[in-house]
Amino acid sequence: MPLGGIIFLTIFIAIFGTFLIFLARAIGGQRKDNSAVKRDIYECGIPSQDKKESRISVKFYLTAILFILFDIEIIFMYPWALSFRDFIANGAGTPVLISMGIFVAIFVYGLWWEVKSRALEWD
Amino acid sequence: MDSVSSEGLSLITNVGLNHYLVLSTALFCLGLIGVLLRRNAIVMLMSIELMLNAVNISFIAFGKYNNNIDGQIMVFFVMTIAAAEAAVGLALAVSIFKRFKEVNIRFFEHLRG
Amino acid sequence: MGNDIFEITVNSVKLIVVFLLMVQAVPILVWLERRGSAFIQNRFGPNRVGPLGLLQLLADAVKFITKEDFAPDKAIRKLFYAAPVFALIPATLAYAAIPMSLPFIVPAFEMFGSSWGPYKFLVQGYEIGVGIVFILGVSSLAAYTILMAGWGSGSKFSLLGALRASAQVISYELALGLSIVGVILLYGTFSLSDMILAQQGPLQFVAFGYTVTSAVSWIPNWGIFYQPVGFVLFFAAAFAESNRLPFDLAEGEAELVAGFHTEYGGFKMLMFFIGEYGHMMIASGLATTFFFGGYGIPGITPAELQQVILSWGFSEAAAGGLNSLIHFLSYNVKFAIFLWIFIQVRWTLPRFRYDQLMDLGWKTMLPWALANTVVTAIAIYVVTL
Amino acid sequence: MTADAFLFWFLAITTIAGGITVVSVANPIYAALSLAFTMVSVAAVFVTLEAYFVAGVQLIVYAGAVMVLFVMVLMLFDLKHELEAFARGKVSGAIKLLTAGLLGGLLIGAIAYSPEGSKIAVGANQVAVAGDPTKNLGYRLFTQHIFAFEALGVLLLVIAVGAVALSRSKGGTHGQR
Repeated sequence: MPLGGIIFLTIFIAIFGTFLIFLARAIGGQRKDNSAVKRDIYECGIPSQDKKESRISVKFYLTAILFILFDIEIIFMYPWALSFRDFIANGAGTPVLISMGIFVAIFVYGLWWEVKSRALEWD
Repeated sequence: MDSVSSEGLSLITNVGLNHYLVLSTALFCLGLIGVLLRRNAIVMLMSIELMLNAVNISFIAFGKYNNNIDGQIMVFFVMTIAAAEAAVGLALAVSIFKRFKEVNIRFFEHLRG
Repeated sequence: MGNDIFEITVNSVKLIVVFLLMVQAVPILVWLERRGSAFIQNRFGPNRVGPLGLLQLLADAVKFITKEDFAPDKAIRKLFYAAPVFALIPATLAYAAIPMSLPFIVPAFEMFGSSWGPYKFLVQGYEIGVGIVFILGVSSLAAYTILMAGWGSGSKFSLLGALRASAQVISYELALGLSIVGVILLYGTFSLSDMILAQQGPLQFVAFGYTVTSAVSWIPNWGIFYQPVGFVLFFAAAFAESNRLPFDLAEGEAELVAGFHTEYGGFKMLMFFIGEYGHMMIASGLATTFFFGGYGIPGITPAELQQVILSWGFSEAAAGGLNSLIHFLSYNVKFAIFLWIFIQVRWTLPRFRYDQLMDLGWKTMLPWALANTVVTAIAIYVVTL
Repeated sequence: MTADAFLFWFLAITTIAGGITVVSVANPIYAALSLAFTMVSVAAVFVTLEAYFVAGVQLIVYAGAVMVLFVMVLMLFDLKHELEAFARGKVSGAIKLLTAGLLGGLLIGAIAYSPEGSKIAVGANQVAVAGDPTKNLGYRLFTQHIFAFEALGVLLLVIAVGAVALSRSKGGTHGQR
């Protein structure tokens, strides 16, 4: 596993990227009229009213939580998928298939419950 | 004199089980300090994740140096529990934040029951 | 990275070449996209600058470099500048892990007075034993660059765009991961080069004890014939991973203007493009490797091709080189076909609404990917009984 | 200075530096991003320990999912730079630091003086499937640890239901509003 190569590539890209940004910054130059309006955030021209309480819907974090849980269930499938053929070759195919069937049944029930309880409804 | 330097040098060149255990202890203590010192509930959860990662390193180090793969399987399970704990912990923190508009430890005393 | 100086230098230079290959491919893809979309919409597209508008890429690059580097006041400078640089890293790390051709064998030779032994260089960034898991892990880091850009720009709208884009990338990573389980079941390995070796030769499989070989010899033993549903799911999820239309909710909405990269201009914007096209290239490379035999040529295995080239009178080393060159071209042909499909779909399909997009991800693609895995497992179980 | 020793020391330094930034930086978003960086360097440490599949899983599960949840939650809360990020009280802070340091010292002392030779019974019961260590992991997962595997499936289902129920409560644990 060429870890040296991966670290070398990451460091190279980090340096390459920052170099490019500073190069563009140097070549780009600086316009004179650096007015406040220009430095304001782009809101289609309307002066941005930063409301006190920015009510961003909290639905996003629920998706992230469900993503973690279902992602772990998928990660458990990788070693199973890898060694499934060896299990069959050793004759132990059926119990492994049944145990994975139970695991997938739980996965499906969890997904079905999420859909039924409208947890993933988007406004 | 040279025995110390050669022993010291060999300590640096060939990396053994103890090196990984010391690294894991250092990370564990960092996580512990984080839990003790920080006031924000979410940063405490992060420090707990850091401690769990330290435990994972020592699991795998023992697994490798005794060539027993149960260490990796245990890390598998520790990761699942840690992710589940982070999910529930953050769900709790969000519901508390909705109520108290603040995620500091001081507000946890207001919970009744 | 190799055990002596020569090998280390060649490998590091190869890594840089792979990175530059990806960075250079982006202007070509932009040009292809602009001319392709023009061709679809019955207009010419860029043809003023240079022949067929090819120098347009140079003009764009110069324009991007000479733009004023600008950050809004409310932006958090550190994250604002870190996001574009971080956009390149996951894309390149994953792209460098995809095998592009046969390993290239250099015979022993004399240089600087000492003899350097025979080397075997891989025509890819690096060979990873757990190929797929590494690529999935690295490309799941792409959500950070979106969140950093959204939060770094300081404005509510770019934050909302970043949250929507990362929620979309996350949801479709599930379907991507599940469709890959079917592929692992099929080949029984994580490493991509083993998969390509498994896909060589004519279409044949072992069923109920005896091997079934296809009558037509040039139909290759590719993954698409075993996993058609897996391919459709993988490719659709790959569209969503790289925020390509019809899944580009991040910057498509009217009120979101350009989503998480609203405040970016000039060269930083180009780096986000390189990241996005990088993910597109990874998806095409993986689709070729999983389902279309990677660098394999239908009807002829690399060993037979080697004999054919030797019969043309080349020396051993040159024949090996030519052989891996031909396979490199065959990989690039399939790679280009997939990239063209990405572009073609962008200019033909309308954009999804956000809730349709999330429903599709969670309620249709995930169950389908699960069903595909279950069916593949039962099929393998029954067939190899 | 062999290559993998250099790699170990490089990764040890990046991991510890990441850990220190997580604990010491005041703004929680920078803490979350540096923890994500620490997770990636811990995944690299796993690679030096030849646990390739677990390193990949660490990248996917920890760095790719858990930390994204942390960053998303922090961004949803619009948490600005906190003034009192650290617990007040110099004396209690010093005591806490002292106890953590003491624990660390004890552990490192125990590690240093434990006899290197005492190898725990080398994995005798290793029915190793040929070659690929990950196949071996899958093999043991389904022969030795089958119960834990099913129990975790149920646990994940319970957590999914719990998280949705928690997020639906009208704020506060008693939902009085």
